[in-house]
Amino acid sequence: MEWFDTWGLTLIVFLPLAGALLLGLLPRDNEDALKGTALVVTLAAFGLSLLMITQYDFGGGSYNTYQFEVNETWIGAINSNYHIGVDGISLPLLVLSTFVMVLSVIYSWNHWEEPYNPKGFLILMLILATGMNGTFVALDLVLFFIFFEVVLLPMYFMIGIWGDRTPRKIPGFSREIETRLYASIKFFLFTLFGSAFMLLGFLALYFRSGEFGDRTFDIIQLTELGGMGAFTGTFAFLVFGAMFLGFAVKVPMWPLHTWLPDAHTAAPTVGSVLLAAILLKLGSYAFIRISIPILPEEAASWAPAIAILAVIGIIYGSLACLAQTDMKRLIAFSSVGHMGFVMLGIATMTDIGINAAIIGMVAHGLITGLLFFLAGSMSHRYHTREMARLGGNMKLMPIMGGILAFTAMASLGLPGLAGFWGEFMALVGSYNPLDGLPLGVFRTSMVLGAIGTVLTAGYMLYMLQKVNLGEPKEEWLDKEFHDVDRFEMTAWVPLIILIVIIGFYPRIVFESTTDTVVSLVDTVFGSEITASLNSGG
Amino acid sequence: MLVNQFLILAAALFSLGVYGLLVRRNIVLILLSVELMLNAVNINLVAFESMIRSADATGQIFTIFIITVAAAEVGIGLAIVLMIFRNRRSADVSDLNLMRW
Amino acid sequence: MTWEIDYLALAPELVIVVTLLVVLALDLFLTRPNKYWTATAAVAGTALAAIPLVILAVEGENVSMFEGSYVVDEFALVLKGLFVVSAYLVLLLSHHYIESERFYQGEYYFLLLASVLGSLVMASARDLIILFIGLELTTGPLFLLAGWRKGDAKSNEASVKYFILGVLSTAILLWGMSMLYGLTGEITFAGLATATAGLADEPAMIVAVLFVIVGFAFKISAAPFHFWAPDTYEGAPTPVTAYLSVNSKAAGFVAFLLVMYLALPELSEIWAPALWILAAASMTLGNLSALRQSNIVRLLAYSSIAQAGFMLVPFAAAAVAGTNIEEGFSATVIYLVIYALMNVGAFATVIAGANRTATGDIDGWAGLGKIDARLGVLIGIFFFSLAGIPPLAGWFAKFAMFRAVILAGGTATVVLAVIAAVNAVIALYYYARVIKAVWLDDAPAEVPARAETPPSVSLRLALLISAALTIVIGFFPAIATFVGDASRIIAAGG
Amino acid sequence: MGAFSDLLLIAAEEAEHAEIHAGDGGWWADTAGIMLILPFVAYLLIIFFGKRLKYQGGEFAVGALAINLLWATVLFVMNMTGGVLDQTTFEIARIGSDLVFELGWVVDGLSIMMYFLVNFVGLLVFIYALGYMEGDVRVANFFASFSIFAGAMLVLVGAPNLIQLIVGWEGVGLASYLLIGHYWEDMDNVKAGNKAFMTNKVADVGLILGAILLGLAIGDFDFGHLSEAAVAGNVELNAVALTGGFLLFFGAMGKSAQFPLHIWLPDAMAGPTPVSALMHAATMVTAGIYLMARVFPLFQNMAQDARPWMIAIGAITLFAIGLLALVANDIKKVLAYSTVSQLGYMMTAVAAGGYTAGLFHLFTHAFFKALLFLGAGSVIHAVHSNDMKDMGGLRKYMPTTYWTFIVGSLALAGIFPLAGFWSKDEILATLGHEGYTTVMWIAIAGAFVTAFYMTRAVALTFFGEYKGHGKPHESGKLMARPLIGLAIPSIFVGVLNIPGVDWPGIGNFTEWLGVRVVAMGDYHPESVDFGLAAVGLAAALLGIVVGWMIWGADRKTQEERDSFAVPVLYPLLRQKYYIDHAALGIVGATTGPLARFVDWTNTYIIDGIVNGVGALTRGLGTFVYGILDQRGVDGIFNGLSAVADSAGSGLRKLQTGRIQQYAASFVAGAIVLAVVFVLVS
Repeated sequence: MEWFDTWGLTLIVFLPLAGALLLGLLPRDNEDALKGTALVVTLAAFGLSLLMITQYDFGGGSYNTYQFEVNETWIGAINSNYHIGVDGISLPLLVLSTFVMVLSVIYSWNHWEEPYNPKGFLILMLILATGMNGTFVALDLVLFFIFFEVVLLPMYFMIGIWGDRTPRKIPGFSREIETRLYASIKFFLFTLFGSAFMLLGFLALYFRSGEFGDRTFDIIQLTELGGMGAFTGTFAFLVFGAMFLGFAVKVPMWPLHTWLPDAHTAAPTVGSVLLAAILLKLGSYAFIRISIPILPEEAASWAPAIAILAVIGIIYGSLACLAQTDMKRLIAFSSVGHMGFVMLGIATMTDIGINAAIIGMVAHGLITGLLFFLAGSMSHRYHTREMARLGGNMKLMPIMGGILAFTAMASLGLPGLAGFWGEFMALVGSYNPLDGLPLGVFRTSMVLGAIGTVLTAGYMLYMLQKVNLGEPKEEWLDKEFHDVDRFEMTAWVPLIILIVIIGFYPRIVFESTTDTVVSLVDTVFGSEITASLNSGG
Repeated sequence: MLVNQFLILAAALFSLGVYGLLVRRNIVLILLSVELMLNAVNINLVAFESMIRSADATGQIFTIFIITVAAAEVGIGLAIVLMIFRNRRSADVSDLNLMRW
Repeated sequence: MTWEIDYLALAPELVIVVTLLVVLALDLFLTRPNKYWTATAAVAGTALAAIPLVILAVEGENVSMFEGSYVVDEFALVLKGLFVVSAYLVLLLSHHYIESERFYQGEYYFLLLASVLGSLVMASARDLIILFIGLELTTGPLFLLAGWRKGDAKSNEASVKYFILGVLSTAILLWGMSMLYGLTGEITFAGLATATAGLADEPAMIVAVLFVIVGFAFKISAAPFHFWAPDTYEGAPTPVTAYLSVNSKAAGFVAFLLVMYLALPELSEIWAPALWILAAASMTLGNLSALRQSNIVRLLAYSSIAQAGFMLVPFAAAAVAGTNIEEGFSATVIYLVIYALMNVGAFATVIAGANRTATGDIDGWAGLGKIDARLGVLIGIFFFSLAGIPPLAGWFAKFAMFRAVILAGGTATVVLAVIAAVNAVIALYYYARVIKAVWLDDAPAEVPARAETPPSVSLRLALLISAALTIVIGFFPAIATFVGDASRIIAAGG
Repeated sequence: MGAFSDLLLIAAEEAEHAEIHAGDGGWWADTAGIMLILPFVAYLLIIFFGKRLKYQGGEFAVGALAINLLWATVLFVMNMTGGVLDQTTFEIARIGSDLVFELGWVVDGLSIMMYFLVNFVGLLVFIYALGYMEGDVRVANFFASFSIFAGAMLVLVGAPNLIQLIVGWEGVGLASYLLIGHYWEDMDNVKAGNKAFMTNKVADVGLILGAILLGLAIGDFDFGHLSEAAVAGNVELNAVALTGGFLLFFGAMGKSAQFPLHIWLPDAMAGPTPVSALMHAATMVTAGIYLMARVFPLFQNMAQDARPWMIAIGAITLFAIGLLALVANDIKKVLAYSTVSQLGYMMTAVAAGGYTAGLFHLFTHAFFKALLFLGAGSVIHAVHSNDMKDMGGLRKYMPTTYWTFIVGSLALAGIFPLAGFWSKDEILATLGHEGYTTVMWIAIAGAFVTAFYMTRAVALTFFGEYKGHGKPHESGKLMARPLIGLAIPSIFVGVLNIPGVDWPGIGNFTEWLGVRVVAMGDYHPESVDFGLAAVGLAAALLGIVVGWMIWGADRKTQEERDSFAVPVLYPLLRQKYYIDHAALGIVGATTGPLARFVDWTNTYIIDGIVNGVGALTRGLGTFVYGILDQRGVDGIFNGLSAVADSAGSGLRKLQTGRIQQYAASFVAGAIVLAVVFVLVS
């Protein structure tokens, strides 16, 4: 497998892009060829990522050591390299990304939003795939920045072109504008705003690193420097703040979340699936991969603030859900809550918390992805997402209703399903945060988070009650509803199975993450940091 | 050597040119104002040269170039004037304002 | 003294000279239907001019002629390369446009090539006279070209405005130069660099420098000396506009930087703040004004004003901070190169788009992407690249800019960086407006007129080249950085 | 095998001084986990193949429990004879070195008892359900959910650690939600399901937080380690024991419907009757009691201070909620309130240190309460109504149901020598011995109330004359047999734990339950306190007599029924002490507006700011372009010329074309710059 060690990762990242180019050459009307190519490409990427699991040495080793590493000069002038690699933290997310991508292609086989243009849509999906996979493996800040941004354009077009066309009255705008137009540009500007500051932060790190040798964007080297306490004081504060803006927008953390409900509601089904399943993870992943290891002290001193924002997000998101009348918008807001748990886990700065965050990301990716699939398919059939008009779905489409119920249960963190571990362990972590962090804040967060789970259950049941149960409204009685079709099944069943498996055997995720995270925490939060925290309070 | 007087003269000429360029409506007159300004510069250079007396009379050389270029400029200007006059039978710049927002 | 002239070093200029003579000659003899040969000749000539450039670059030895007033070094070569390439692209655009508009072709190409020649001269100019000649040679022909659509009142107006303000600026510039000469007795950059030492507090010197700056500010259409730009851009034939916003702007920039950096380093405390102000004003004014444009050319005009601001940022910041000035210099040049490429592309799409939809109104382009996907994609590429969205070349321009600014450090520069960051976001908004019209808005019910005339081969070629460059540089910015290195070298050498 | 070995070690040394004689149960114990899995297998079989079969897949459910019962019985017998103590676990997650999650099954006295109970009662109820649900809607779904329940319940009782307990805990909650809402076309049922789920979810916060506290204190979530640490007086555990204890108890209050979290249980009767019988009477609702028993050492050795509160709650529950049964007209509601009240007994007992007493009552109660529910079900099946107003005189039509129902009622009322008598008596004895005399008397009064409302139920249902429609008929074998199957133990199981009686070879219930990794150190009476027993029995008999005096006469109208009512108490009872109103009122009054407020802030504050910035920028654009860039130049010059006019000077000429305005601003710019710079320098 010599070739695989060197080329495997690059292939996983760039196969989709190559596929996109290929699709560009194919004729627009030869649909089967288009779909086929897309499927083959994504399957190939997924297969390679599975192969990578088999080849990956779970012996772990200490943090900041990566496997399948590639390090080639890219922009010599600024000493920025094409440096990629995976470790226990990024591996599950990479697999998740390739996996969901395959399912999305399968799903979109017979689900095309208007205006009908499979070619364009598939191309965008594949570009998106490259961006997402790349972000998870990039080990160079500039490279990371590029991949991080590459996802913007496809998503912008997905939302803008295939998005929801219902006009909406938006406060601050004189006339009504179509949701898709508002949402797409909002998404774009929000993210760009964040990443502008993120970039400034990266550059600052780059120049500061010059004081300890060559200036570098290399995450590994910067992590080492960070471990040696190279970045401290106001500088570190500003840099962390700048990067925080960039990442927090993507997560999204309260109060930078408002692009999310609009984007999700407006986006076409596959768009919102990918958005929820993977794009949101880019931000939280970046916290784990960049903010914490490179600026550990700063991270620790920001931790309480992050925890508080996270908890606000949990409560706020759940409450907002209860006020929604639009099914998709409700699910979108639920993401705010769930990502709140992820960020709470990260904020604890402990191995438990960070593991919780990672499995939380994976679970949220699977569950909310599935929820958006369902929401899409239902609005495909009902042509409305207004829960007031829905109801009795169980009668009209029993299987769909059953799956919806299952997913809702998973989403509210039912133990035995994937969603549970992220939430539970986030709470566990916040009971004993990193030594020296204010216990009061974190334990309060724990309690509030636990209360948040109740609210979560509340709106999920509310949704089921509105959508699934009761007698169907008159307007549907005379209509023909075809239950879940085979493409939907093929796309969903793997998700369901995985949700159950992870629920009962989370080890398949932790096996990969634990050692890495533990050594991450051990290495970056050495005794001196906790000591300084304790002294500084 | 009384350079300053020359400089003052030049400055005066230059200002005159500017004023003319600003208030004249007829393009031809505007061109003349431009000539004034350029020649003011020439006076400057010559005056300086007379003060500096550089090895290869740089000032004069520069002046000559400016004169040449100025001629070319005027040529261009007149060409434009003709074009405009053809189109609208007037060389008045004040009604050249189609493209206001 | 002896004048040994290195003809190889002058080969690019000579090739252009020959070409424009050939064009002139052909124009005399050819009958109307065969006039297109002039175009072919011009294009071919420009392409030829690239060959000596490559050779010189490979040889890589600096040639300095006329007592160092005319220098052909790596930096000059890089910029000449840029000028030739962009000129080549503009010629490709013109070919289609001029033919379809039935203009005088011979004269057109003659004047355009003359302007190119001027810009080539400027790249090598190392004393005020040659610089002045080059400058006039660059702009003079454009006064006429701007009014090339003779019948069109707008075009007339464009050329008049450009002309009057142009000569005004020339006069001011010259006044400043004459003062410089008067105060130092030097006209070579090297000489000035030494002679101006310690004259920073001389009021006359301040005025002189400022007048020079104002003169150049006109050429690069930096606020508040930009008023001519939108009107002229809108009125002039689109290829000419492209040339204005790329070559002449770039040429102006080069001259500007050279003078400031090589001739007046000692006076940086005078011009650095001025540049700072120009940069900030141009970015803000340009972007905010661009938000309101309904005509795409006018939008690009304001965008190019804003971009000029962005380009000034690194150099100004470094100069104000007084540190890492060569980094700032190289960043500006990198930005310049990338900007030139993507902006030509943008104008190419404008021509193609107008050709498709028979309108220059952004709203008129609604749904263009669905009518002509290829063109839509290209529009997306160039406009998002202008907005600086990865992985398109634009991102690296912005990246280099921020990099240089942060490197410079200091309060004033941080302020400038923040202004730049905010403006970058604003800019996205109006660039995205075009994309929105093209892709997101629905096509009007009736099929736009002239939708059937396909863009000519030359136009396609221009689009292809600029698009390819935009994307490739986006993925491999290393290509652009060697320009920076080159400028860093001259910075070191100068 | 996880923590099995050291557990045995502890068991061994405990055995020294606590006479725990335990074997490891051999093959049967090692394979006991099959009980936890089979129901889920059944679930899958049902959803995939159920529809094709006669009973819509009920066969699978019954089959699974039948096989389970084999294991349960074998283990039960082994435990009787020798005692079985074994634990099998496997790791499902390990975070670094400090946190391990395991699943598995524990086999000890407590869990074996529960295995047996769940599988035995479960099997009978499933069989009953085959008949009861025949021809009903979504039978397959019903049995599927029912299997989930059985599986989750076994996961719960088999849990070797808090994590797995939580898994099972929420699992049964889910099943309960699904089954209460089985007839989801009717929104009331859906709401009942939501109410149940949400009430439990609230309580689960306590459970989860408690689990975290205790688990982190001792380093893992294993019950064995917890008990061990509690006995050994582990310091860290001691620090959090009280808080943790309270939190766990809060969790238990939800599942076991302790006041004031009992509100969900009566509504839960919306589900099909077999569900009420198995889940909301016999097994699921006892999970809270089970949990308290599981962590009994914690309360016994560390968190004693929590006990008074727990007892208080239990006492309120057993008496006050019992009273509600007096006024309910829905037969299932009567039984539901009765269940709540009995759960109060159990909780009180366990809290008071009566580990055995509480669990023994749990054991007996499971049989007769399931019996009563099934009886009620068979009645409802016959008269197609839950309301006792529509019943009466049924003893003639359905003798089996009648007799078994009588047995159940007597057992519940605690009439010698039926099961209820012994278990209730032991509770009273424990309360007395532990010094909670007041509570003991409340419990005795509760016995009176119990007898009272059961008499009422029996009278209204089986005596007098039939008031319903159609001609009721005895249920079929499938339903009748289970009734008998439950009636028999309802009569006899009491003797398993007569204080001081050791049955040859098998000892008694107390010993069986004593088989734990550590000695429970609880109180259980060594001999029968005949005086107390007499008092308890007297109270029950009195209840019956009074009840019969009031209800023996066949009251047809509501007025007649209400005529005996105590003016103040009666309305209060009818309104269920207004607790439901209060709860719903509070939730409705807080959550709804809060949610709307949050949504409002989202749209108008946060997004308002965002859009505001956008609008501001656009406005700025308009200003800069429209005013500064385009008109400004004019403006200046118009101004100037105005001045000029007034001055009558030549400047008037400035009023010229646009070009010159540009030029002027150009010059002006240059001059201004120059002046400024000169001045500055």
